[in-house]
Amino acid sequence: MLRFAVRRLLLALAVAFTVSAIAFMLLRLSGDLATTLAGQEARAEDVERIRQQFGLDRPLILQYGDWLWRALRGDFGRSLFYPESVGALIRDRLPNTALLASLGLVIALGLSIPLGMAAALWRNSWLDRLALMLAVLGQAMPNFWFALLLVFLFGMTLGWLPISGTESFANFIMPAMALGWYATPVLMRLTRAGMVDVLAADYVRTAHAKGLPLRVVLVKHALRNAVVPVVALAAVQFGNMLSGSVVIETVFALQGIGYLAWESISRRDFPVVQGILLVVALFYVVLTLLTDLLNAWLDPRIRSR
Amino acid sequence: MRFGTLAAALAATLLATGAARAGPADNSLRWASDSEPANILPYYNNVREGVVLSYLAWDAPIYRDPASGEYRPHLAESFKLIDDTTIELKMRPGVVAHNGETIDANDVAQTVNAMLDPANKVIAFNRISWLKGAEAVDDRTVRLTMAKPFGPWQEYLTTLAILPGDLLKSEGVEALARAPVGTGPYRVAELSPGRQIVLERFDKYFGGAKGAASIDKLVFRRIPERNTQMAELMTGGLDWIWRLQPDQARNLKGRRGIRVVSGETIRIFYIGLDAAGRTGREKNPLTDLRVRRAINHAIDRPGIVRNLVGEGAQVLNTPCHPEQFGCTQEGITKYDYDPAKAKALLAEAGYGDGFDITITAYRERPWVEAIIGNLRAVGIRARLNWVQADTFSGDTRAGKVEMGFGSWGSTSLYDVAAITTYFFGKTPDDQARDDVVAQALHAGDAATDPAKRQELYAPAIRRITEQAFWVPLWTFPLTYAMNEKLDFTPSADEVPRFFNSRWKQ
Amino acid sequence: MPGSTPVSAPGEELAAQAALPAPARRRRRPRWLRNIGLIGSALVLAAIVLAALAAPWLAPHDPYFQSLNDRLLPPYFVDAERAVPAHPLGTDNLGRDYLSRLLYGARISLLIGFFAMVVSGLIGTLMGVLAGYFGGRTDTAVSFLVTTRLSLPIIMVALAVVSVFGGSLEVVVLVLGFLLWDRFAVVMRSATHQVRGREYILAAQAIGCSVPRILWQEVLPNVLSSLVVIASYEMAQAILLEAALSFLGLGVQPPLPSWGLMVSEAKEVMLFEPWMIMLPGAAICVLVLAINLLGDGIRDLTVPEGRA
Amino acid sequence: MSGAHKSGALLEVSGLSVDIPTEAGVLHAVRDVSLAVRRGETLCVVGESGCGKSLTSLAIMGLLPPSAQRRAHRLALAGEDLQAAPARRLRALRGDRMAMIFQDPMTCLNPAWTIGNQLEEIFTWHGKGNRRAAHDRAVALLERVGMANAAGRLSQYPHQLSGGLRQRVMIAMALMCSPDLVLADEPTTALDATIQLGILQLLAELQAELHMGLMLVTHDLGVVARIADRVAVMYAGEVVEEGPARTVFTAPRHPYTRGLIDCIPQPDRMVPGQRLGTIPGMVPSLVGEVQGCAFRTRCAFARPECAADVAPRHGPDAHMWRCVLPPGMLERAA
Repeated sequence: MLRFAVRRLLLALAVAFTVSAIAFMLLRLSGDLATTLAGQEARAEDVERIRQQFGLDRPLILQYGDWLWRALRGDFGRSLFYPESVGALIRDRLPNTALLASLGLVIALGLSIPLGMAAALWRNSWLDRLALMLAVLGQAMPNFWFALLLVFLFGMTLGWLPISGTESFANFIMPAMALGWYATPVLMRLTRAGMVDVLAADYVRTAHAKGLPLRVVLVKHALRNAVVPVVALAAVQFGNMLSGSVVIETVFALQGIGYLAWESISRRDFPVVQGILLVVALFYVVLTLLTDLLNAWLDPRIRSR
Repeated sequence: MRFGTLAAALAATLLATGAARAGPADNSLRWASDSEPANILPYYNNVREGVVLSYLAWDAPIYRDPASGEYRPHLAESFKLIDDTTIELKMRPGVVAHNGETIDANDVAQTVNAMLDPANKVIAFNRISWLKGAEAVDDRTVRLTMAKPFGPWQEYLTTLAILPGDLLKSEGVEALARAPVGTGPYRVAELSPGRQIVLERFDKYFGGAKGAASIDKLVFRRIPERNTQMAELMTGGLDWIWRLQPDQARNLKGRRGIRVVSGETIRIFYIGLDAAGRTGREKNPLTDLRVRRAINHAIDRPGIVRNLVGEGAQVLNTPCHPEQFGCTQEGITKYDYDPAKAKALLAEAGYGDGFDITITAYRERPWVEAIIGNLRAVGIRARLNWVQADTFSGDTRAGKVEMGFGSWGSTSLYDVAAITTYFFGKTPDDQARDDVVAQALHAGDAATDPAKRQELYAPAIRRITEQAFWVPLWTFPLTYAMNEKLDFTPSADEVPRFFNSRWKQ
Repeated sequence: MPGSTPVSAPGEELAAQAALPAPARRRRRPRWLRNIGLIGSALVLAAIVLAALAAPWLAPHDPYFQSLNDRLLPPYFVDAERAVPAHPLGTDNLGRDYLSRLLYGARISLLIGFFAMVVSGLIGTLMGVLAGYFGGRTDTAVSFLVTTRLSLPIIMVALAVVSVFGGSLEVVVLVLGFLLWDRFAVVMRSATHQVRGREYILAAQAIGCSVPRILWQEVLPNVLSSLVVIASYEMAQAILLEAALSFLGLGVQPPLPSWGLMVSEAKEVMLFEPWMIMLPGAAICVLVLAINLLGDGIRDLTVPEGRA
Repeated sequence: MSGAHKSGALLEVSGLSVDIPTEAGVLHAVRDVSLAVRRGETLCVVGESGCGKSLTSLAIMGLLPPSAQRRAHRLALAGEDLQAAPARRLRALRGDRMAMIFQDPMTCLNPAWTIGNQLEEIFTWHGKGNRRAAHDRAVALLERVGMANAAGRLSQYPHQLSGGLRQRVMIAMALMCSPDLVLADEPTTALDATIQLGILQLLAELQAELHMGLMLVTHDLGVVARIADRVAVMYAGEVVEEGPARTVFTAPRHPYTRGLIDCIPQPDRMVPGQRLGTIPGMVPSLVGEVQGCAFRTRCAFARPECAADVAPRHGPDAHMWRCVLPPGMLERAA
């Protein structure tokens, strides 16, 4: 088990550095950092001076090497725009996004598992159709649209929740709903598909024959076997929420890592981008590890291999 | 009946939220914008919000009155040129910074020299790069040395924000950026990028040309999504937003408690043309004067201004804003919207069947689409190449852009030197590369006598329009929406002056 | 649980019963014809495809023709008084006919959604099945690729790609295809992993079936239901992501309309002119719903009767 | 259908029908089946695949698929009407008073839970005792069904056990609550021939030992001959003959039963594991209305009156058959 975990962590590092190299190249390919730093209305000669000051005129490989060398020693550098170290910036914003994504995942699972189960139980009933409609609505509706509808309803019409900001827990409710809503459809449909298969399984009939209460049959015997792919996907969704909450953070003006990443990418603040990517990569690997452990717990057949 | 009750309850909630958070009650102002300065120090950001904050928390030696356009002494009591490249400032006595430090001639010299030091990696270089150095003669007198004779020195002096020199020396730039100290009418009370920046009125403010502020507290929030901003404004969570699109302004106008104001700015929109043939395209239509004129005639500027750009905008005919110093409107060539004439000119130039061309742009996509529609109508098949702002600048400088749809705010400087020379002075951004124009502009920049400068600039402006090197499009109005109780006057330099705003009783 | 219906397998006997040779069985329409969801969704999908193909004949106007004086006209169902007969669904912010743009937009959205889904499905399924089946090094290699892909923000990749290759339909499809395969891979991996240890796979291996054959015949049918779910989801994702990319300049080139782009364009006025976002939004919803139902229907067909 | 032996029967089934709507029409999978099992008695239900015998047992347990419709004149366990019982009561009865052993032990155990967990939950959920007691009972039963290291087995997962062991677990699971009635649906079909006998012997022993009612669904006539007290022969959803095992074997009154027995050389000394022989012809479709004797298309003795519905006939010894043939017609021609 320990070897497994260590291997995973090594994988994480491999991913992190591959990603950092790719990211460095991509960022440089997609625009000119010196021009961005100098600003839209800077003179060409000022841009060149900034290029020299920041060492951006040196060969790319040297620039990357510099960064890598320092990163290997634990120094991820300073933002080119913020007067902060990359670490401080991430520490400042990650908790907000983590809270947002966790809440979003809780909402998504809280919606998708019961709905998916119900849809599987009463297959082809109005409930199943309704769930499908909701799912389709959820996946076909751009998330900023849904987010703004929430703003309109809870923020403006009802006035129950603050519209934007990061000040209180209440600020996180609407963004989490929007994020969760977005992740719900695929999880729900996967739960339904899994439940449909599992409900037809012999061991579920056995459970019925044992006279167990319905909820025990459904949860303990059916759901547990149906959620294995759901868990795997939920982990990915969680990861996506963490790095992909840009739109939600934009709409709700939430101070999170998603917006920071987007902002840093669009102005090529590469030390920050690299730092975030590293965190995200580590996060994915840990998440995959946890998923595998959870799935091994859920399905002992995986364990014995 | 039940719906009535419900609606009443909703309205009550709405009002309650509004009342609880609105500004007049505690004499505070909550404003938001879609971007924010990552680094609040004036020399370390190049976003408009950074300029706004620099006016609130810092001061420059002189101040340009937005109403009259006059340069008034501010941190300096007087300012004058003692030779072609030397400015002498006499500093106002008794000015204290937010930390209590006295600000005098030494701070000016320290600021200038520190910002010129490459080790400090200044970003907003144009604030400082026209200077070569500074030297304090005594506590109240400082001499600034310019890199070369520079006509618009007074204009540039208004952006030379003075930082507390001792603090700068002891703490360094980065620490100062995290705990900013200035001399301005407001001091930074909370700095939390991505969340909010809270400014509080500085009670020991010296006044100067800016005068004393009325509002106690300014809360700035970065809200990237315009719809969210409007929602906050409508529910009283915000008191002031800007950069509204015409359709948004039109719809907000009728709302109770909200005032919508449009203000002219010196920002302009233009299409740069590859008149010098730098793209290296064979049989380049843009090198033909008739084609350039045809393009000028083809674009329905009045129609787009009326329908898309919005109130306060006007059609532009010069490669500079009419309000800018040296931007003559006399003797220039104007091109009215005349598709038939455009077609005739194209036919004359041998493009009766039109031609294909790329138009590079990075902002205001609907406007570009409208222009593309206009061009199609006369047979010019323009393909949009949508890029990031930095790519736009980079590609233009590298001579890779055929038609470039751009915008220019002249860094709020009311001088042709901040725009026309930039685009036509044989700089990398110069797509026309016309010797006559470039020589006239550089001569105008170097002259220090205003009348002489006017005289030198005029032929250049006329020639640019006559040769149709550019397609000047329109000026850019800024539209603001605010709590109707706020007394706020927009200024054309895109810098809202909250220190002059107050709450109406 | 109301009704407390015991849900259980009918068992083999039932299948046997149903499969009895039936000389007396009345002739009925084939099974697929009686699945309403399947027929309905196929019809809707066909209608959308047809509308896309026939757009030049169906559209009342040139979708590119602008008329700034007629901009933002409301559709009939929003404001019958201001609406004009020439533009039954109103006009956009440049005065272009909304109905015509919707019809032409169907082309782009269908192309992008379908091909991006196919590309990502092929990549993801292959990777997932390989990883789940072989485990070990293959699994590690695939999880390396998945994690790398997931860690790279889509926007960053898109920005770089557009800078290098410029934007076009093919580029959009490929970018989306190469970006959206992760869910396929992850789900296929765990599904294959689960299936792999089952007796029939071991049996198939034991009797010497070739590996690809085992995978094709035994694994794929078992994960088909998951696959269909993901595929329909990814198709919607691709259509919506195209909108985001369009705004970055990576999408289809204007004035070519796509539904995703129309949704994004309508954002600026969505608080005031909600119909502008609702029309393309509803179009996407209908398309995705049809794809989902079709997926369900096809899945039901492939599973023995009485089971699915 | 003489009511004599049915009084005091543990399981009473009378007039049971199961209809399944299919796309081709309603499938009459089980038609007018009447059975009874007394305490301490073994009833074997025999018939070809698809004759409705498994569905009959599922119908008794109330485990039919939702689409299937069950009707019966009477369906009672120890006098309690199962048709009238609410779902909650049925769940209380299932696993506790009546238990079922399924055909395929490979798929009938939940792969996600340990053997112990699955054994114990039935005990605890039916309120038979705490987990400790459940554990002890599970160990005792696993030992009783012949598993070595029973206590150790409890923490194992199904996939770690062989098929034979899993079926022993299934048997133990069925017995956890000491049910009155055990329904075993072809419990050995999925197993190796070599261990089938052991499992069946075990079942028979346990039945005798615990004095339960056992309804064993099988197509293995060897089994029937060995352990059955009574036999019910099913054909095309119908019980065509039912009676004490010896009577049915020695004096069958239905040509189908005769055919089955004829496929075996020596009914009295039948080899266990022997499969039913084949009878030429095909089973008719049960979709739509079924009229007359379903076997007549394959019956060597078919007569015109077979096309009409055949009423059950009763002989002494609680022997029932559905055939119009007079006695003696089916005597072996040997």
